[in-house]
Amino acid sequence: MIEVAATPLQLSAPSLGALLFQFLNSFGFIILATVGLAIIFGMMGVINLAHGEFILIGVYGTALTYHAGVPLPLAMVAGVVVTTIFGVIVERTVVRHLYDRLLDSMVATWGLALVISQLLLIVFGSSLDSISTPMGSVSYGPFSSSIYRSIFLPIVAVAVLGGLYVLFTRTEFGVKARATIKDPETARAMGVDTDRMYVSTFAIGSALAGLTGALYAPALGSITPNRGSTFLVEAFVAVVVGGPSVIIGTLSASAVLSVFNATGSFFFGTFIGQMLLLLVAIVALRLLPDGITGYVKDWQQRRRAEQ
Amino acid sequence: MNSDRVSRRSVLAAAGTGLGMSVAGCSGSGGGSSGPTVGILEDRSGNFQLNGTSKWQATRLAIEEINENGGLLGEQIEIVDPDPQSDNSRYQELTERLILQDQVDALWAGYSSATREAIRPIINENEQLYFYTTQYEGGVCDNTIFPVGATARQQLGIVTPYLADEFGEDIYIIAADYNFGQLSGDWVNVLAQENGYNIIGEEYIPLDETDFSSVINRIQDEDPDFIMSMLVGANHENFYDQRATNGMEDIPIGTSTAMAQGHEHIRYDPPALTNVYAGVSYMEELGDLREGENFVEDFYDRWPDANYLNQEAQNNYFSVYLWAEAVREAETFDQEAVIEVLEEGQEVSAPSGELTLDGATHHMEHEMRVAEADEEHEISFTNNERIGPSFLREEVEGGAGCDLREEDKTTQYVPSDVYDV
Amino acid sequence: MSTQDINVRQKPAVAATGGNTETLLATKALTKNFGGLTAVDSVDFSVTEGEIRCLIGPNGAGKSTLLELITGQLSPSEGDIYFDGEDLTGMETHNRIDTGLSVKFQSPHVYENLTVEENLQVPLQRTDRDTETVLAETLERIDLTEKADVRASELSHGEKQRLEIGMAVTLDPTLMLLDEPVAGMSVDETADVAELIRSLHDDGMTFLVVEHDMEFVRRISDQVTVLNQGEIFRQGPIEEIEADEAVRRIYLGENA
Amino acid sequence: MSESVDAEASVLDRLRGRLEGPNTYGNSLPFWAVFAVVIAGLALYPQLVGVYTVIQTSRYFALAFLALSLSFIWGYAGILSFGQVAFFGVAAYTFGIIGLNFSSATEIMAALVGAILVGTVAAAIVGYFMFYGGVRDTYVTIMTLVIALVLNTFMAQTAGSEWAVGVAQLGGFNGMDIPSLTLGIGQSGFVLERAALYYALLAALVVTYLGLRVLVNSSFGLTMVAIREDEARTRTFGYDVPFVKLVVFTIGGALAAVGGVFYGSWGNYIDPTVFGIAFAALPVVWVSVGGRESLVGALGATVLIERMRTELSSGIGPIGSEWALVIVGGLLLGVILFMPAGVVPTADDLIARLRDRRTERGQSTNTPEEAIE
Repeated sequence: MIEVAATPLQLSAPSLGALLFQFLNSFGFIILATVGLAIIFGMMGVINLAHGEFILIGVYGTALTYHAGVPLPLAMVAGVVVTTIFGVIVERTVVRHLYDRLLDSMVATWGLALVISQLLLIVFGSSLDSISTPMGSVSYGPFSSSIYRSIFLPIVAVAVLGGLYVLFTRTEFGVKARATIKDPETARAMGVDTDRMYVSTFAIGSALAGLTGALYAPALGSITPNRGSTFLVEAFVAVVVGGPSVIIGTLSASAVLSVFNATGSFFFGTFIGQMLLLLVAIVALRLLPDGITGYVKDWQQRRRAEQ
Repeated sequence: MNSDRVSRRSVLAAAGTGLGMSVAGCSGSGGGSSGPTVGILEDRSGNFQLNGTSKWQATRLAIEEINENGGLLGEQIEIVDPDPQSDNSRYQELTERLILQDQVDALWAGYSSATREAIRPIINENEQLYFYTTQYEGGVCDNTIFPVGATARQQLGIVTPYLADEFGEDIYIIAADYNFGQLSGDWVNVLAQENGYNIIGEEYIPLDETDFSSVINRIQDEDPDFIMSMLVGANHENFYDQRATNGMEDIPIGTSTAMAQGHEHIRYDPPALTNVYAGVSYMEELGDLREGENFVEDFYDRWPDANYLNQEAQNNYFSVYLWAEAVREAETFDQEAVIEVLEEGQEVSAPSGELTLDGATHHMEHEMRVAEADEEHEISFTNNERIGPSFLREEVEGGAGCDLREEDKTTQYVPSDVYDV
Repeated sequence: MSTQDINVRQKPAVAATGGNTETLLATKALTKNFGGLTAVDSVDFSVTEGEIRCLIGPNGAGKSTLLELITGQLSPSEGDIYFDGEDLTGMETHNRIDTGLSVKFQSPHVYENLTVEENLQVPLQRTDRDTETVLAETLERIDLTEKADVRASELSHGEKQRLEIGMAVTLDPTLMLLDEPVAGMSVDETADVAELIRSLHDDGMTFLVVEHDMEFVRRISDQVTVLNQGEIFRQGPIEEIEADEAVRRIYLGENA
Repeated sequence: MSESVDAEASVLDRLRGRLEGPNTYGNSLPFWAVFAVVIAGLALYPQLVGVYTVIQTSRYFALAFLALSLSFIWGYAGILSFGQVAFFGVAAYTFGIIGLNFSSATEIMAALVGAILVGTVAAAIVGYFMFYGGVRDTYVTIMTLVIALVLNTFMAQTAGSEWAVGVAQLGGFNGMDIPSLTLGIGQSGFVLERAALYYALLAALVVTYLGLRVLVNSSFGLTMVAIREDEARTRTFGYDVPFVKLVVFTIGGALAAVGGVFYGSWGNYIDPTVFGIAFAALPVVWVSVGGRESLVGALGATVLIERMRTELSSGIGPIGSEWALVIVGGLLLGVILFMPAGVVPTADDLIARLRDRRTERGQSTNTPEEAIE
């Protein structure tokens, strides 16, 4: 039933604080869920429908190591490493045949997703024990919010985007990678090992998926082989709403979507929050067919021309 | 114009269709096996595998035990048990197969209510004897269906008053936003009306939601005496972890879904489930109340890799014995005859206690109890009470009740048929 | 086989002889701004029925923009476009084509996975011309009869260019817009295209050709318009333009 | 060109002329001969096998409409919709709503028409929204998927009694009852069940398949292909591209809607999982494997893959049922990697190359009849 939450929260300083923390929570989640997918889509023209399962590999890597007695931060590193290695293997065997075959890449990676999630079930069973969320909570008025989810993860998310920005604009690797993506022929002529660039970019995308998995391993609740879908829809929607530019796109789409998601959930309940997220995506696609960054690029070009 | 290309395309397509034919043609083997056969459709992959797998294991265990002890009416029972993969459309197909091709004498199938509803038209059309064993929202009154799990009324009826007596009468309801959750919420409302509790908040959450921060803030704002949680599935479990993160363990939670099915108290570190009170008919921790039997040990002997022996699995287990007993009494596997015997009302000795099948409603009188998880997630049971299917027996149809011995029915009643909710 | 239904569209009397000049295409104060950059600046430009008008100018002069304004891929910031007496401004591209325009872009845009014949059929089936006759005639004209059943992806660059001109021709346009039809072609291929254009022109087709290759322009053209920095710089017969010092200077400035 | 005197033959020729062309596989007499044999075989099939197999095959047939729908819009016009299931599901729900409220045979037939109409109009609205709004390529794919997901989330929570249209409860996550298709007038009708439903589906599929062949080999079909190959160029030949895409998408929606009605009445049930991502992916799987530019491939792949999935769910030989999803996923990966165009076009190409080699060696007279072996 579409039912407004029994008693909407009264607007007050503490409840606005709660809204802010909910927004941050959602913001961090969408960025982290999206960024790996966005790199692979934005830079390589491959839509990885197994993205959720890549994240899940990060979750499993982290959880299995943690349950074997390794401290959580180290276990997270293990999760990232495992996913990165897996990503490289997938790139070499599957994805390299699919560059710029966008639709084919969707179908093939969908198949891959089925395989991964079922293999996780066969090998590791129905579920792994969960990991408690660290860091506790911050209280204000009658409310409290998880420090890990609402403060730590959003900070990490923004830091990841910042790091990517530096990597792709300020380092030699970044320049080469972007040159490769833009025009592989020319890049090769200029002596760039484009093959290596593709592997590296895909590895970075996978590592980011692994990082997301590692970070959410203790915030996901149950760890079962079908949890990959938890991440996929939000990531998908955010990538498309964001448009082709990876960093700005992810950032802006995450901000827009989480504003609607958080305020919807806050005032009307989680159902409305979810519906708003999807409906905003549809409207955004209709109004900005090339995503937010497509629109921004147009606008920038006009501005630049004026100057 | 381009005859070469045209003709080679045709060749291939012709060959392709021919192949399709021949493959389709080899499937003709209809007809069931001669001996008694039971069908088990329980999820071992997909969304519901966590709960479905132990249901499947327990059903197999019971039938294998019967076979080891000489079978039924002198015959060994055959098992047909494909994996429906938590997919309702696959369930429909496999149900057709089990009924029409394998001609099963009894069917155990499905975890979710949606699955039950998906195959119900097929069950009804073929008048198939069908045991639905999940704890559920209640109200199904159907000729050939035996919903032997505890109903929402039975589960919530044991746990809600207990918590209200212990902690106070202000209740916040959170439930999954679908049939089971919404009807369970209605039942808490019914109990509140009957006993004068206050529902101070009520929220229904989509099944794929994993983020509960807004829910938690709203609960904090209302500050209830206890929460009634009918959250469902792996996504929703995250609520318990987030509750612990936010230091809300001191607000008790009553539930009909947590612990007894998905064994969250084992899969989560304390204190996620601390102070959670589940209204249950059975949990692994209860062991075996029968004399000289050890269900839990037998179960793990047979399935060493099993995760947990849950409430549903026990339902599958005892209902196999219930059916076997009825077959012996009817001296035939004929479904109509077996149903007739079952409708006389049966006693069954289950690990969870001495239970009675109510012949009129096809539901069980269960031994219900409250299972409480402490700071270390240790389970203790209190407030044992025998509760029958009173809603169907005494309340629906203006008090006349549902009596399947008297009339044919394929329906489901909901609380709003009787109560103003 | 009947030939009577070829070329059913009624055309105004062809005026190739010069005396009677009827304006076919005209732009009035046509302007296109990209932000602050004015790519086309208040251009009054016209193409007369029956002529081959060449549009030349250095890179960035606004030639392609002008063409895209005419076909409707861009919409003008100001000004109007008239064709055959109709106001095209604000009309969708596909509606403009229906008024008798046809266009061939700079880089070949043939349907790579279709055969030559199918490529020609795509535009042709929109007209009510007799398919078989026009197909045969066009294939002959672009010299691809032998390759009618070959996939376009297997054609050489020159063949693709010819095919694309052929595709534009099947629409039987009143005015044909060609954007650098011989870019990247060998000398022989260029000569073939020039001949193709001349023969179509002899049959009464009007052309607007954007071109860099002055040699090619000399082969085909009656009239040349020089565009520079979004404005019309010079206009006149080819000899006059070639002799013009100022034109040379802007070209040299560009190419030096 | 041979002069055909026989009037009957010329009618057949004309018919074949309409059915054949570069946009379909299977353009020769041997193909039609095999086609006729297959249809005859399928017509006899229910007499040879058990009722379960008939019912099961009916289900595959209903799903095949979904495959035809996607093959048509994706394979021929390049529009990859991940949300064809939306129109499939909407039609099934509509059929249930109308059918439950009015139960005479005539009214159920009206429900059939109404449901297909609603599914078609839904596709037209979505199509208009997208194609006239400049939504393209992947964005179309994502948008259609999101639309299906919105319906999924929305329908799942319609369990309450307030979500009813007349006597028809939408039923939320637990789904909704759907009446069986009935042919007839007034109260007396012939219920399409089991073999009857099978024959109805078979007839509908054959008619649809042949109709689509005529369509894709017509000038409209060439327009679709032109848009698939190069949208911008096609616009400059005077084609109203958004309009053509809208028409194509609407036809695709109608086909999906037909499948939805059959599917709903097949199981007498529909639930929101038809809008879920797992079901939404299935048509993409069938069509990619069969070959998206091949209607016959899409049909064959649907039946074979679904059949395989069913068989695998009980395990095949030593392969346990737990490997079912691994095998399906692996198959998909393999096809995309090794046969990007799909099975039918790839195999067609292979046969062509073999034939070419034979021709070069001069050992073949190169008649189609020979090559059919």
